[in-house]
Amino acid sequence: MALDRIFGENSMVFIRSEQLFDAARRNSLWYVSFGIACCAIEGLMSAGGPRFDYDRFGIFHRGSPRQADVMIVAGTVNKKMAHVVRKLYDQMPEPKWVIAMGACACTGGPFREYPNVVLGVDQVVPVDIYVPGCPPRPESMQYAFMQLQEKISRRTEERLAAR
Amino acid sequence: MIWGLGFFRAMGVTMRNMFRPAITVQYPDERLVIPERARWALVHKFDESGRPKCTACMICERECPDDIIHLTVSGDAASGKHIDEYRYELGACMMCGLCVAACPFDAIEMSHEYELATPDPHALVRILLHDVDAASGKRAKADAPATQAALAADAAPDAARGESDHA
Amino acid sequence: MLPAEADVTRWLAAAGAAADEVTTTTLGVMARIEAARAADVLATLRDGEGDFDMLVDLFAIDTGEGIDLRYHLRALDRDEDLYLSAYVDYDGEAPSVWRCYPAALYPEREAAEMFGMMFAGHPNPKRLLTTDEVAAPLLRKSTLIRTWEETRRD
Amino acid sequence: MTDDRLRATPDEPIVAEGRRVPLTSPKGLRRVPRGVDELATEHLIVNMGPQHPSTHGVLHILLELDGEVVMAAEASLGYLHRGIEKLAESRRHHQVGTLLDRADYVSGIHTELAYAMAIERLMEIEVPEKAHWLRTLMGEINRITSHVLFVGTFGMDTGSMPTFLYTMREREALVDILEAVTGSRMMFNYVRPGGVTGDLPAGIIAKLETFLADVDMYLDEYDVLLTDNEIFGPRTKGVGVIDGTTAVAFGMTGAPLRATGVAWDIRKAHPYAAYAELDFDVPLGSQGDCFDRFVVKTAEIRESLKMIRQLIAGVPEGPHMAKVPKVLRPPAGEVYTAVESPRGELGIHLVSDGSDLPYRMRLRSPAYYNLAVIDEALAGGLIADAVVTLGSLDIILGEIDR
Repeated sequence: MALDRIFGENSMVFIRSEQLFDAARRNSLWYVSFGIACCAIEGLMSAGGPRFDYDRFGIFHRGSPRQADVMIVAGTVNKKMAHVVRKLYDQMPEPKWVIAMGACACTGGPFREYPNVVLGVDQVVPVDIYVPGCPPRPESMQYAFMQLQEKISRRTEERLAAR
Repeated sequence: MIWGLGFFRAMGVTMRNMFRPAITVQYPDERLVIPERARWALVHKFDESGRPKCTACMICERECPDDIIHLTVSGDAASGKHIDEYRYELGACMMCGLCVAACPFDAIEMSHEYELATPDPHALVRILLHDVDAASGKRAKADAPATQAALAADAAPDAARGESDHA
Repeated sequence: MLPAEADVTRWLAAAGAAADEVTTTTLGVMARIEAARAADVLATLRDGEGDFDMLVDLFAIDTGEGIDLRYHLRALDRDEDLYLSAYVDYDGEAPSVWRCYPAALYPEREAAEMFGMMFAGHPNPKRLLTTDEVAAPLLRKSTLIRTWEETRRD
Repeated sequence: MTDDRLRATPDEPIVAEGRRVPLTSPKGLRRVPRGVDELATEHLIVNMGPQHPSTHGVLHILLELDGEVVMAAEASLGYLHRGIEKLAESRRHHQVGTLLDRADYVSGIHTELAYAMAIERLMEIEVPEKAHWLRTLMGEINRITSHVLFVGTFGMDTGSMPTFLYTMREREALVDILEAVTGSRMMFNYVRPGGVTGDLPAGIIAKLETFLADVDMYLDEYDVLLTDNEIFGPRTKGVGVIDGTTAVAFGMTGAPLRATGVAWDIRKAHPYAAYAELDFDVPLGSQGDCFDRFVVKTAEIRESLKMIRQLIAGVPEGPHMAKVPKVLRPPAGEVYTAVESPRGELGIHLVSDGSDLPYRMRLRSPAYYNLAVIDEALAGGLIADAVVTLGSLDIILGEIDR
């Protein structure tokens, strides 16, 4: 950030701008619509539909990972899919977050005994929020986004406290 | 039909929907009523004295299709079982309800707790019971009068002392 | 609906598949054919008197000694189902039937990959469902699934 | 610079600005145009998916394009392969349903039903009438949830976002009913060998009746938005035509087959559950194009509503579960049972060796066979039509990859 060069490391302006950016990030989390399996119906379609309505939170879906901040991994990741997940994650601009939705993305879920299935998407990409459930309710996903917002603001506070 | 009329008919549909009540649930402020049968995270049932009703019969562990329930039990059926740990892998549970249906002692149930999101991967494994004595299906019934008698016996000296204090 | 066993024997004889056993079980009418001649037999059943115009399903069963290929045929007009069974050795070979039943294109690739066998004459004999990272034929009984210890996360 | 390049012929090396372009370019790739008269185009391989909003999951299609025209297409499956058939071999019979729910995840009741019927036929279990009735009712409700999801997503494929939002409203109303009855919004685990897990809770019929009172009006609105729309019609009519012979040869079932005019519906051909007592029609198409497939599906929604109204009128009394042993051990043998899922003929081929685990469970998934035709159907069309054709087949990757 260039402002710290002008105003010094611990200036008011520097702190405030970072908080401002995080507030902006927190309130417009755009997710890449990347539905893999069953959870996509609940977490992306129902939750994005009129009844649960992600847009109330400033959460909106993008078709392209290059315009997204959050990746919802909604479904079982197997060995063939793992490369794709990683590739999509690498394309997303920083800062980026990953929500592992459902039992399959958290741990492999009901299919974890099958040798072709990856034991949780956190073996492929770093995961910020885990959402158990098979599939989680749309509200659970909105709760997950609230948790993510909390995590983002907590990170700012921690960074500020460490300074 | 005149070409272009479809546009106006479709706008009519939009207009009609403008006057229908909104179905959006304003989630954190208002919540849907979860139906009675809804199945979310597994929890234990406790009796009046706060002891778990689980008898460590291991039927739920055997019944689970995904092997997510694991009990570590010490002691044997004769002297009474002791549950060291009731390990429940929430992160892998698919909430099918087969364990609850199979439980012969009505000791577990699927709760309505659906806000399960967590940033902590360790929270995906829950230790539901830790270092408690297992209830015994037979003993619970047989013990009931004895326990009452013991409670009465416990109460009696207090009462006696109370009287003596007063006196 | 079940076709008459005598009819099935006659249709198979027309295909030149001699001494095939035709049985009726809870499944329906099942005939055992020689795997090497599967393509000819199915072509005759489709174009000849049998008129089985639809391949409902093609899959394999690991019997412990070899692979049991199953062809599930249906004559849509008469509503008759016929099951054919053909034995193939592990790592063996069966002819592809995609020329008479293009429905077999995917299931043959799947069976080849999942059971470790070959379909001769398949136009696109690639893996269908997995990548090369998964070496073992997954649906064979000898391929084991993970145990709880392997799936455990701490 | 351009003059040099345009005059270049394959025989003479092209030297542009002192840099020699090697003659041995990769096969199929030409580096420079060879003159305006024969402006060369090359075939382009485009990857569609596995992350693509209109592949309805994680399907990966390789399209060979000549300009905008699709020359060849090849589907690449397996991005959701999670071994349902293999894992079923280590699950006891009453546990297999949990896996099958996740195979066809928008219509789980049908998959569960097919498996329960297989066990019942092997073990010769007599299912009570009430259970048949409940299975049919829940199956039809589930069919509508699946079909309205198709209408919504197909609307999105053809460029109409509002339909999706309106269909989700109807879907939510029905999902609420399914949740109240079965306990879950999508993964029901409701139909078991011998019957169903629970009777209707109080107040559900009334809820269903309020839904039925309004739904016809909503369906008419979908017709205004899509079926009679002047953009939707040309976008789908004559696109992705699959004739009856091709459809049968590729083993297609369900709405894509009926759109070609072949009347094949398991509910009519081999009535299961309570379908024998119900009065319903099987809608048929004639052209076999995307529009027919769409119209057949929307007509099926109306037929399902008709069935639900009949079912509500005749509630039988009695138990909802037959007496079945706790551990199901069907005798050794094989059985094939099929149900008409929203996507077509969904069959379970069960091989039992007499133990409490299935020896081999084969899921004959309708979308798997319906999808195979895209290599034929996409070739020769435009790339924009590829999305529409794929959407009209209504695939669910969960049951294709299993």
